[in-house]
Amino acid sequence: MDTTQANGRGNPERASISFSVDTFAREEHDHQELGLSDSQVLDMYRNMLLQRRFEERAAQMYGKQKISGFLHLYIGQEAVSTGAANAIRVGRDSVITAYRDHGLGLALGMSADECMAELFGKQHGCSRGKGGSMHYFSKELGFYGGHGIVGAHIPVATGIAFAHKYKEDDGVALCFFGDGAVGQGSFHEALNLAGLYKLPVVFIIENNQYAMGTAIHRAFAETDFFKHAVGYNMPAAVADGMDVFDVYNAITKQVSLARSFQPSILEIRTYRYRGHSMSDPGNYRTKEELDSRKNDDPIIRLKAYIIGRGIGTNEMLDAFDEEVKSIVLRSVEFADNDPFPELDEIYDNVYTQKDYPFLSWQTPR
Amino acid sequence: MDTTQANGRGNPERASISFSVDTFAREEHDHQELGLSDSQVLDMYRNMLLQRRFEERAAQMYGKQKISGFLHLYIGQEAVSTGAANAIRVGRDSVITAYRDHGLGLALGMSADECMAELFGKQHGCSRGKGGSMHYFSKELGFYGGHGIVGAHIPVATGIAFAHKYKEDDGVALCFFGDGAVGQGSFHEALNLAGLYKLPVVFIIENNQYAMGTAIHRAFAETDFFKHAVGYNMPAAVADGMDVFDVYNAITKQVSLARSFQPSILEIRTYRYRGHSMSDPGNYRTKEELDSRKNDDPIIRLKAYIIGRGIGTNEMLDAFDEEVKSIVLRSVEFADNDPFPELDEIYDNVYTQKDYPFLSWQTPR
Amino acid sequence: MANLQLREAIRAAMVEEMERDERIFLIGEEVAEYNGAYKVSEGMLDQFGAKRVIDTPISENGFAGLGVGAAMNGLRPIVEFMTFNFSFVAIDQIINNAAKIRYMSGGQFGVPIVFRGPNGAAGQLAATHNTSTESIYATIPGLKVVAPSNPDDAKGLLKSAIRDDDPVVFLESEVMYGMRGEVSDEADYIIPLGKARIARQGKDVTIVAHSKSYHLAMKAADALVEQGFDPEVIDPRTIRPLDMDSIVESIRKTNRCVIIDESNPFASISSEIAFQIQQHAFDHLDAPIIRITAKDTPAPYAKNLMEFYMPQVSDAVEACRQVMYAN
Amino acid sequence: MANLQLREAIRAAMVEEMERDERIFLIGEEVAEYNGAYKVSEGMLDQFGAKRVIDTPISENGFAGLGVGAAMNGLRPIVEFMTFNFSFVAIDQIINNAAKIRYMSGGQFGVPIVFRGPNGAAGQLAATHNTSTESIYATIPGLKVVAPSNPDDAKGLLKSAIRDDDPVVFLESEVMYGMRGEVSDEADYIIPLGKARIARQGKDVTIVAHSKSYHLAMKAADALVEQGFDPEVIDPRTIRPLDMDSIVESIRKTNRCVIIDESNPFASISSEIAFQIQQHAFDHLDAPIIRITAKDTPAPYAKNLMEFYMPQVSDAVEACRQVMYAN
Ligand SMILES: Cc1ncc(C[n+]2csc(CCOP(=O)(O)OP(=O)(O)O)c2C)c(N)n1
Ligand SMILES: Cc1ncc(C[n+]2csc(CCOP(=O)(O)OP(=O)(O)O)c2C)c(N)n1
Ligand SMILES: [Mg+2]
Ligand SMILES: [Mg+2]
Repeated sequence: MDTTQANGRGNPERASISFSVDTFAREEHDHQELGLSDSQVLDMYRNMLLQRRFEERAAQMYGKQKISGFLHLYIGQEAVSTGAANAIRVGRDSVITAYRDHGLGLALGMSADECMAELFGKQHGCSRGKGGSMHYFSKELGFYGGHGIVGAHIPVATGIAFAHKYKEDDGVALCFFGDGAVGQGSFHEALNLAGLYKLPVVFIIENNQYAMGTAIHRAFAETDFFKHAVGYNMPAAVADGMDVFDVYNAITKQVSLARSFQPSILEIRTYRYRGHSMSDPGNYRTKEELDSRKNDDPIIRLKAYIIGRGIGTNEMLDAFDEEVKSIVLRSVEFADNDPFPELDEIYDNVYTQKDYPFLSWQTPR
Repeated sequence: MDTTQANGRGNPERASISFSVDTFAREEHDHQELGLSDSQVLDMYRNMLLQRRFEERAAQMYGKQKISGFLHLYIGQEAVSTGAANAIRVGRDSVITAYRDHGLGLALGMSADECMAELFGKQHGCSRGKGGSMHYFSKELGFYGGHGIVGAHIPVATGIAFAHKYKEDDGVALCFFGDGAVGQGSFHEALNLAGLYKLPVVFIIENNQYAMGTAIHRAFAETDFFKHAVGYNMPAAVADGMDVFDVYNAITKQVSLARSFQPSILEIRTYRYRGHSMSDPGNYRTKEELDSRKNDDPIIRLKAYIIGRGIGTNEMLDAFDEEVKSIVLRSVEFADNDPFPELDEIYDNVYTQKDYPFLSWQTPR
Repeated sequence: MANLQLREAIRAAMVEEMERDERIFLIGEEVAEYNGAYKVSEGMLDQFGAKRVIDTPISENGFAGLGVGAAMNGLRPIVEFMTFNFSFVAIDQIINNAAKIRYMSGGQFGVPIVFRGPNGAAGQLAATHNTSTESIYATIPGLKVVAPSNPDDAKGLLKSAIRDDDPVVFLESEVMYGMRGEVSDEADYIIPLGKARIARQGKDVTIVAHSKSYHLAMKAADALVEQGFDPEVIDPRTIRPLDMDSIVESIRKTNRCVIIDESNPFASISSEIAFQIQQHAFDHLDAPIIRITAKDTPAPYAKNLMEFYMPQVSDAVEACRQVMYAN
Repeated sequence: MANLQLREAIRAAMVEEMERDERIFLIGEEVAEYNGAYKVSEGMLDQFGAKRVIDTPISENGFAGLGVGAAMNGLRPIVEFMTFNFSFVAIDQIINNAAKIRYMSGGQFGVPIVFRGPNGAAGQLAATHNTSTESIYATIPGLKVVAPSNPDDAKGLLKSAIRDDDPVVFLESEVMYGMRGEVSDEADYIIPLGKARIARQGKDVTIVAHSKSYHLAMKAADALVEQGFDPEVIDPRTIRPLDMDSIVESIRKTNRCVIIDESNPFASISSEIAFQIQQHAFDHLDAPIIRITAKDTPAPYAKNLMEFYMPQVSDAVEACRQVMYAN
């Protein structure tokens, strides 16, 4: 804009600037029009259920002290992980998220066994028991973690995208983070870098309305987070995270932008049903609010769609549930029987070299 | 905005959002309509000249190795400091800036003596020789520095403003920083905090088009920096930094917003004539660009205004120049004669206590 | 005397000081409406209102800097980090601003601020949530660093820290928040920064340990006593300035030293204490100093690895026996 | 052999490695079009193009994180900090991400990255522009820390660092960039990380000093030789891992040690070296180790104060005489 135009005496002139945002709405989707087959829809349902049952069981195991440290459940947000995993080429594209990472891991295709074993801190956990709940990784599936410092993985996502572009491998990076991360400088630095270098990345704000006990309006001067796109000359979109088709549709669109090196912001509005972590009673929200949100359960919604469209029957879906529950139960058994890491493994992977000379500093010789 | 509205099948709906920015333009100002008296205008002129001559002399003293370390000259940007200092209640309001701080210090009323002595690293320097060029401070004048880490003083400004509000002392904080600082996360965290807590602060981007050798378009996805205001639900304004009235007018308006606890962004477009610091030959810009900008010199512009309006005569302004030059010369003499700090002073002001037990760690006893 | 949890003692210090001085406020993530992630600030919002007990967005760099500015402009902020692991995104504000502004301004602007919150290990939280930051902060001139081991010290030291005119890094422990102890209820209960506490007098070996490690030291001491030894235990309480007078005096008596610290070992507190002991009590040392620290690795998640990672009582006992040539 | 400035040697290492391996790129403020704030990367943009030599906005946290992500996804970034003072705004990326991701991912994702740039004092730049960061980075397991004192070492060590599969913090010196020295021009000139260099053999006292302080040590050694003493000088070159074998071996011979390091002293490299010497060579030490460091204050601006702040040759000579009981 030109700031040198004359406007006379004292009073500023108001210039108006406008921008637009793509809104993906929830109603009236047709999976076929979105390019999804019936069996894909059923797979999505089954996987959402797997995520749900896995975490319900994990919560129980936490109560039994089989799992320790922090455990952040994703329950309520499964449409986001599932819509996303179906919108990319798993293994060739890349995904990174914060500590609330079980849902995405399972959606991408990690096994319940390796996921549960990680929570138990066992040898065949996805991170060999080193990472725990907050630090799932799967190199094979392009899952770059699982990160514990709020906001800190967002610049890392730009680097993953940078490497995709550098290697010309046609990959894109999806970067998930919570509404809380929007307050971190790292988010903003990453947006500018991605916009400047035209990196193949989608910044996906999983706005579940709360960061721990803090409702978004208590932490942000502006709660329409997608508006930050204006400051980075970037497209923005907003989608409904309780509807898996909506998420799928939105991520598909933003991924295709990314694939042509146009980064963007996608704000997905969702909700978590459980406390922030196992120790959080969630007193900062009313029972009414929670109940009304639970009525909007993404799994129930998808079930209604499947039945309504005749894609599947109630019996079929019930059978899925049984199947998934037994997968989860077996994963608990697997994790329980899996041995703890050997004590010597504590020194593995600090560095690439096995014989890195740090031990000698500690013990007299 | 409501994201749940239906829009059917696959295609997102585009919602348009608009916001406005106040543009302060340079032409046709009348100082009386802006509430400035003739003698104020003359004072402004004199002070701009003081800043200019002070720095020209400092550059010379740097060549003579009387001054060391970094020396960042403000030459070309004097309308910004001067417009600002005249738009606030010096001593009751607060000002903070980055390392390019001589101009603001002098505009606020610091003496050439204490400023030059600081550059010489002498006892009666404004920071007792501890800070040097980048770290001018004047508690009396509400000048909170002089800061060397790009962007890091911006959150500090929110704290200064926070204290004004907390103490209910009706003060506001002006926070100056370069275009380069917009890339730092600290800028964004500060904006959100100020917007959220409704702090009396104006964030003033001195956009001189370059951060060191980097032109803004090579560092930013969006170079209309004021647009970041959208992400913080904050008013934005843009002003011409080569016109002191324009700056004065814009800052006056934004300060009055701040005084009623509405923080805002003010982008001031300006230019520095010299290299980034003394060691920078400035090869990243053309001679043509530089020359065309020099034709827009804020001091020459103000001089033309003063003469044109009959506020002062050429002789008068020449006399100012002589006066200012001799002030600067005397400051060099002052600084030269001022003793270095005593060696023992190295331990002063590390902590408040004089006898803080750190010396003993270093020498055997 | 009141019997208080560590969290209650910390709260009592803050509450008493805030009642005394209007300029003090508490700011941090979840400190107000949530009553603190670890309930340290429980009830403080009710007592002091939203003006003085302030929730923040997740913007550590931003609100640490806000604290610095507020301190420069006449207030006395207490900035809570939910844990000190998250202080790394704010460390520039602590190292370059809080610690140096008094100096760089030639004494014009002070920064009376307390950065406080839990530090160090707290169970199986894995590598990013397990850092002991004391050696990093203590290496910075301009900062003071405090790390109490019990409720009484915490209260007296925190009150000192809040009254201090310079920036103080006050390191607590999540796993100790529930630990109880007798706490003075004097209104002006102040423990000066920089004074160690001789927790147990003895003559055979000096064990130096702060914060959580102090308790490990006391258990090791008990075991040693049963074995017929007479160990001295020193809790430095303040890391910077470090009360080397007390430590050196003890070494002159016992001639042996074991340091327990759950930090990673390299260039840490234990290194510094050893440097200074050899400097100031060279001729009094009859055996090499041994340190018992966390393993020199990031913290693992798995339960068995994490136990192995942390200093153990048995290691400490063994180390003491070794410096006493009792094996 | 070529006679190169330190900056040229560093550049040569980067250029040779980038010619060898397409995955390596250089990123940082002013590294490309400006040819480097200190001309270290001069000509590299011309040679490698904008794809591999990349200017950044002033966003250290952002581009350090970008480097970490790129390294996880198969590239080998060299991230330049204009100075390491500015690494504090990025330190979370270094400490929590670069250093720990290999560990936390159970070895799945490595982070082969070099963070490099000038460190420590560079004249009268005042407190925010003067920090020696080696002890802060070296305390972190998962990192390696290198700090060469001359062009030849710089080249060989930087090539090692770039080839290393783990994150390396490579600390240079602004005031040494123009310093010249003979440098090997072997294509594969590699100096392994973690091996000290015995710069001068001697038998009377061991002086340990890295980077800029090494040159001070050599001057002190010259003065001592004139006085009839025979000092040994060790340049550790790598701070983490520290080659204690070489240091301890030397102490066993000389029985005395002086450490010179321009860092602030508390919990620093000198503390660690002293800890380890007393641990591994207790019976061989005939005098307390003395360290000569920067004053334990922020760095002042004034010329005289800044000189006083920094370690001096005369202090080092005096310290050596003292540990040799030559006074
Ligand atoms: C830098 C940092 N500060 C604070 C924390 C503690 N913390 C963990 S999760 C969390 C809330 C994050 O909320 P949000 O980003 O909305 O994600 P959600 O939990 O809702 O998925 C906080 C404050 C942290 N891990 N890292
Ligand atoms: C965190 C940090 N990174 C890098 C630097 C080095 N540096 C000093 S000034 C500068 C350029 C800043 O440009 P801008 O903010 O536009 O201010 P200007 O110099 O134009 O006034 C840089 C990169 C620094 N001081 N701090
Ligand atoms: Mg959230
Ligand atoms: Mg600029």
